[in-house]
Amino acid sequence: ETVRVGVAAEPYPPFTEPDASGNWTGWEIEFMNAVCAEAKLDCVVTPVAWDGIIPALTSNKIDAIVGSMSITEERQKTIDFSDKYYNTPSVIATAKGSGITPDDAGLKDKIIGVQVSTIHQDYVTTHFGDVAAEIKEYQTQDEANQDLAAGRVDAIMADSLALDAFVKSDACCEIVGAVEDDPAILGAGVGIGLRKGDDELREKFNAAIAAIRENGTYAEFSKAYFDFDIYGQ
Amino acid sequence: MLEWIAGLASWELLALEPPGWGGVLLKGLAVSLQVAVGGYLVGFVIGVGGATGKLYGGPILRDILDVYTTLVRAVPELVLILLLYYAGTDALNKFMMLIGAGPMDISGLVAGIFVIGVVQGAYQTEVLRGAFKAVPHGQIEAARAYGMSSPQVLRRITLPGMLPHAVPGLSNLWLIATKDTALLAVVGVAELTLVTRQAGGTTKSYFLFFCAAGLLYLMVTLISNVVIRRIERHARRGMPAVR
Amino acid sequence: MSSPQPGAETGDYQTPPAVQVADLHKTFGDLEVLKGVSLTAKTGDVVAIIGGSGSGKSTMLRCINMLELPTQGAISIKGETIDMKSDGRGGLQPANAGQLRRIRTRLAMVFQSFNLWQHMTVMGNIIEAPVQVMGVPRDEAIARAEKLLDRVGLSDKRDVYPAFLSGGQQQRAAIARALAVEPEVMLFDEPTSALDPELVGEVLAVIADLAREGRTMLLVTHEMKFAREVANHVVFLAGGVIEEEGPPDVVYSAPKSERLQKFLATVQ
Amino acid sequence: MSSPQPGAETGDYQTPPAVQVADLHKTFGDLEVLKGVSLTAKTGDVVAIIGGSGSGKSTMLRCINMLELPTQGAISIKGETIDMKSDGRGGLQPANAGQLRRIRTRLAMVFQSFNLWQHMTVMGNIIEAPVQVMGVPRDEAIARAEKLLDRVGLSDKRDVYPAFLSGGQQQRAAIARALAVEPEVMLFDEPTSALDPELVGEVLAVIADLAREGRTMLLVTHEMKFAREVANHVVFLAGGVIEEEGPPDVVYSAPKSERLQKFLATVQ
Amino acid sequence: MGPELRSWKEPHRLVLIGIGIGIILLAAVTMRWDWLPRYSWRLVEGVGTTLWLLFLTSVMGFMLAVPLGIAQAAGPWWLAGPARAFCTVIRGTPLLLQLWLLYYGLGSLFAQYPEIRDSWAWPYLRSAWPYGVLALTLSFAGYEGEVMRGAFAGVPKGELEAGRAYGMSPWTSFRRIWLPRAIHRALPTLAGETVLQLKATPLVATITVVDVYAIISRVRQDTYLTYEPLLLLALIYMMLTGVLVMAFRWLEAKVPVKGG
Ligand SMILES: Nc1ncnc2c1ncn2[C@@H]1O[C@H](COP(=O)(O)OP(=O)(O)OP(=O)(O)O)[C@@H](O)[C@H]1O
Ligand SMILES: Nc1ncnc2c1ncn2[C@@H]1O[C@H](COP(=O)(O)OP(=O)(O)OP(=O)(O)O)[C@@H](O)[C@H]1O
Ligand SMILES: [Mg+2]
Ligand SMILES: [Mg+2]
Repeated sequence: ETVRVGVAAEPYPPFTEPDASGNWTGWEIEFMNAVCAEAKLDCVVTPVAWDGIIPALTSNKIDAIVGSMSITEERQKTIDFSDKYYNTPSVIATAKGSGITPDDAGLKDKIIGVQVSTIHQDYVTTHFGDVAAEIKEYQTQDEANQDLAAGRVDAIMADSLALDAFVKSDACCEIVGAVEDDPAILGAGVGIGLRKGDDELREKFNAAIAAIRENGTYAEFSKAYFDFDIYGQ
Repeated sequence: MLEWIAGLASWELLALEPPGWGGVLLKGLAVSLQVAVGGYLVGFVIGVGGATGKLYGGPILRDILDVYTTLVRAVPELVLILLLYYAGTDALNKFMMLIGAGPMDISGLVAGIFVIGVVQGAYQTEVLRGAFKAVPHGQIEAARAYGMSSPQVLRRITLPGMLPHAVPGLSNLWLIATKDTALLAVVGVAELTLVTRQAGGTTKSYFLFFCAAGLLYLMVTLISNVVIRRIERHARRGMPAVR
Repeated sequence: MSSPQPGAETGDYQTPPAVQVADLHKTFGDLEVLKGVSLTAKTGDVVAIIGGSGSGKSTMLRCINMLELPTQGAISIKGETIDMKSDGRGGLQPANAGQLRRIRTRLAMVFQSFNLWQHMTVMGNIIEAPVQVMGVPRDEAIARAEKLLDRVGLSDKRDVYPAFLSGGQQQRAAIARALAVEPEVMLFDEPTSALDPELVGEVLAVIADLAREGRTMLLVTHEMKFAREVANHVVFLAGGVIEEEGPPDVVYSAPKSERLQKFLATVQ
Repeated sequence: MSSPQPGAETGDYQTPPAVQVADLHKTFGDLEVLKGVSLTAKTGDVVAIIGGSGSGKSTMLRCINMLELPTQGAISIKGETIDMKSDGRGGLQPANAGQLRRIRTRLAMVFQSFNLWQHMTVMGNIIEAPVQVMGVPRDEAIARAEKLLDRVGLSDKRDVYPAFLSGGQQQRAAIARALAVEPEVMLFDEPTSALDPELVGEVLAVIADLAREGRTMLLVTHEMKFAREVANHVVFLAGGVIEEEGPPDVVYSAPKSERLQKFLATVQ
Repeated sequence: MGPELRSWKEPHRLVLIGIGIGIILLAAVTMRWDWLPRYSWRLVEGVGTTLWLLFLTSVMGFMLAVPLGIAQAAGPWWLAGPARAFCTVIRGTPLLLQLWLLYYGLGSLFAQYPEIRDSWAWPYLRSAWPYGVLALTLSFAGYEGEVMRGAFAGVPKGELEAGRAYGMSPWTSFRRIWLPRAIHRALPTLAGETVLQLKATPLVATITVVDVYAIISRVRQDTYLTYEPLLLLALIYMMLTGVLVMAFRWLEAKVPVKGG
């Protein structure tokens, strides 16, 4: 049985990225391979632009999405999700030595940058919307990072992984810490997106995710990418 | 932060063979051009028909064409392509199933050419309508008086007569067509803009790849311009220059 | 100089008239330009249409080949009536595009404003209709066009675009274009307005020739002398109707209507 | 009907000539259209320019207000010579745009092809130059334009766009447009080509009036009778030069050059 | 054919209107719209931003396009050349790239200099709006300059000569004859270009300007709904376009054209 797995055609390192000869690599690709092997499914990677990935799923052009999709209640009205397969904390980064703390007092009258339509945007709007001077929305995380470096925003909030890579590559900035958790917004982690009602496939994936956590495969391929357990609590 | 611009120096990323991305960009350009040419031609056929229909057709045809040009020009192309490709093929397949035939798989490329054609058709209809109106009415009357049929009048008098007025608008649309192909990324067609973003995102050398893609687009434009100028010089042959 | 009056001798009263206009009405918006015009031209007739500016001369000529759609009335060419049907808004429209096209190839028109095709050279203008509409081979059309250009004295301008011609040269090119289709009926709208007397004489000779060949001609003109010399029938249009008509000698020397008397008085 | 010959009586020999053209040459590519034309028109003169089609009449008129740049020669209006300098390619060009503009406001031209502004109504066409160039208040310009429209018989067409006018109506609108600027010198390129005899008579009367007011007129025409009646000086253009000139009586009744004799023969 | 506007009450129009209403009703009943109230105010704000951006950039762009067009149609080579080069580069490269070069390229260069960072202009230079307006204006000017070039060159020579013959200064003849005639000829194309400009505005979302498109993307990401937000977006743009097209129609009809 062939399962067409959609990934976002735009690179999202270190999770999914193509090389010049068209091969897809990254942590999520390895995760997918492991899960499919475990569930005895024949998976093929099908890149689809992020904008068209949901219609591609609902109109049967692909069968599953492995694309760092956070599981939220709102989204569950439209598509189904497997169990979570990773979950990372959200942190705030600022220019080095800014003295900003990741709370209401620290972010008062500051300009905060976030990537549009992420759980981080929701969080910032809900928790800092009243105190911040302005919340700027970026299409990609990369652009938000650049504007932090250029001094056009005072702080950015994002996934710890994304910001970790950024502060390591650019000396301008530092991570000042994680924000207070809010499960209602920050969600229950990232899951595989599935067509509503495709329960058989979801069961298979859930079982496989549990199995690779169990038998150590998950830890094995993650080692090359992260020096901590990305699965979270 | 200026690693953006600094990235410009990594020329080796543009090599034609992997791990260089040059070959990928060129292949993307070829796909873009294929879609652009196909879509533009489809659009031209629709445009000529639409413009004549709007000018000389009956009231019902004119209204339907008005709805078409207004709708298609109004709705963002991204929405159109999502609707036509996903919802359209979905509906088509349900219909095929209903009549007992197997599902049909429409390739993204064909769908892309179709969608770009439909969009271009609407714009070209308007450009051509304006140009048709600029042809002195007497010229068309003379042709009718000599017994030319409507297609003949169109082919021999109106089209060449309106060409000088249509060329600027049509050339704009051609250039837009070359860049509108970027939308096909949504249905998974690996055209120039998508591969550029992939290359930039993977290597982090956004600036380098966007400049490279910009240059490729610019080259297409420059070559097109040579052709367009030639067409225009030919089209304006009977008109004294204004100064 | 005086020309023969061809229609009078050669008219064949058995064959149907070359052009027959019956009760023609034409309205532009609120303006009723033609209020019931009837006219018959036999084969070989040369009919001159005279009348004041804005009296509807051009409109009438343009109605005959349906460039202007009549509000009411009927038009027959060589006995064949152009099929028309109501357009639902109180006017008429052609009912049979093929028939209209066929009839139009037997008519040729010289326009008041020439209407040369600007994107073609003089030669291109002349051979266009023969080659594209009547299927004359290109070489033959060119050979014939060269003779016509010679006849109107434009040989040296054959490869020039209309925008670079003098007014008279444009008019002569337009006449050559009309002659090239060898029409049975010719409609001339002020064919000599931009011509000097020398050329008016030439055109007159050409028209007389054509009449002798049995072609029928309707010409709008405001040169009374020209009308008198070339026509065998004169029609005076005023107030949307034919106020008076008849052989030129009669019309000119003994005008009955007061209007025509006034009109002619300014000329003598 | 006969008009006065105004220039002859009112010409003042002390004041500079209204229009003076000296040794005018004009070449289009290889075609030398004018080969040295000189002409003087005194204030109040009415000069008729006659000649065959393509002989360069329009070109000469267009050179006088610099719409066509002469290859060589000098032009003065009311004693003021238009400054020209070499364009470096064997031709001339105006040296002083302000001067040229000022001179042009004292000239008015009626074009052979009318050249009405298609995006303005008849009224708009007429008041355009007075309001925009000469700063006449709009109301006043409209009032004056209404009188002019009356004079040319176009009052009912004041709010119509040129495309919907008959040929003669367009020509009359063009004449009204020229009159509206109250020019000292008027250049008419075949002002009666699209007019019927009745209106030709009207225009003739208008021109005679204008001459009596002391305006100078140059008119290209191919209506010999018209030229004879209205002009006090006739110029015959042929082969790129003035072949013959003089008072109409002399020129018409005793033409000296063979060419003119032939040209006139076709008219009588 | 006159420019008369026919009534919407003609039978075939009623049928068309009926079909339209039917489609809307069908969509309203069978699809999910529960998210709409939560976003409605933001959508209104987004439409406002889009419209203001469109108005500002097309008016300024057109004002640039006129000199660009005339320079190419009739200017001396040292004006025509740069004008042509400008139009070529603008039309030849994707707008997105131009936008990014201005905002991320030029904009971050400014940030390098403390003098600029401390000046009064920094609050403006650090926001995205001016860059978006600039890029869209230049883009419109580039495309429209090309259209105006053709329109200027197409005005009948005789009518310009008539202007000159009546002593009009180049400026008067330009303002009264050449420009209005050219605009009139260019109107149908201009209408199309303005609609294109409307649809180009969403690109500013990539540099943090929040227009209606950005709001809709937000809805899509929040809910993972495919068609509903897009259909609403289509409807919004359709209404905006309808207004634009009608405005241009009205302008066009002001000067009747024979046989049009
Ligand atoms: N722009 C041009 N380019 C090339 N040749 C031209 C141009 N304008 C006029 N000519 C030529 O110059 C000659 C004189 O033209 P012009 O218009 O002055 O004649 P005209 O005496 O006014 O004739 P008509 O009585 O027919 O109007 C003609 O042979 C014409 O073809
Ligand atoms: N398309 C049109 N729309 C409205 N009115 C028109 C149209 N064409 C002509 N007319 C009007 O109809 C009347 C007759 O025009 P027509 O051209 O037949 O006159 P004409 O007898 O040929 O005059 P002329 O000798 O001046 O050419 C005129 O008053 C004119 O303004
Ligand atoms: Mg007429
Ligand atoms: Mg002339």
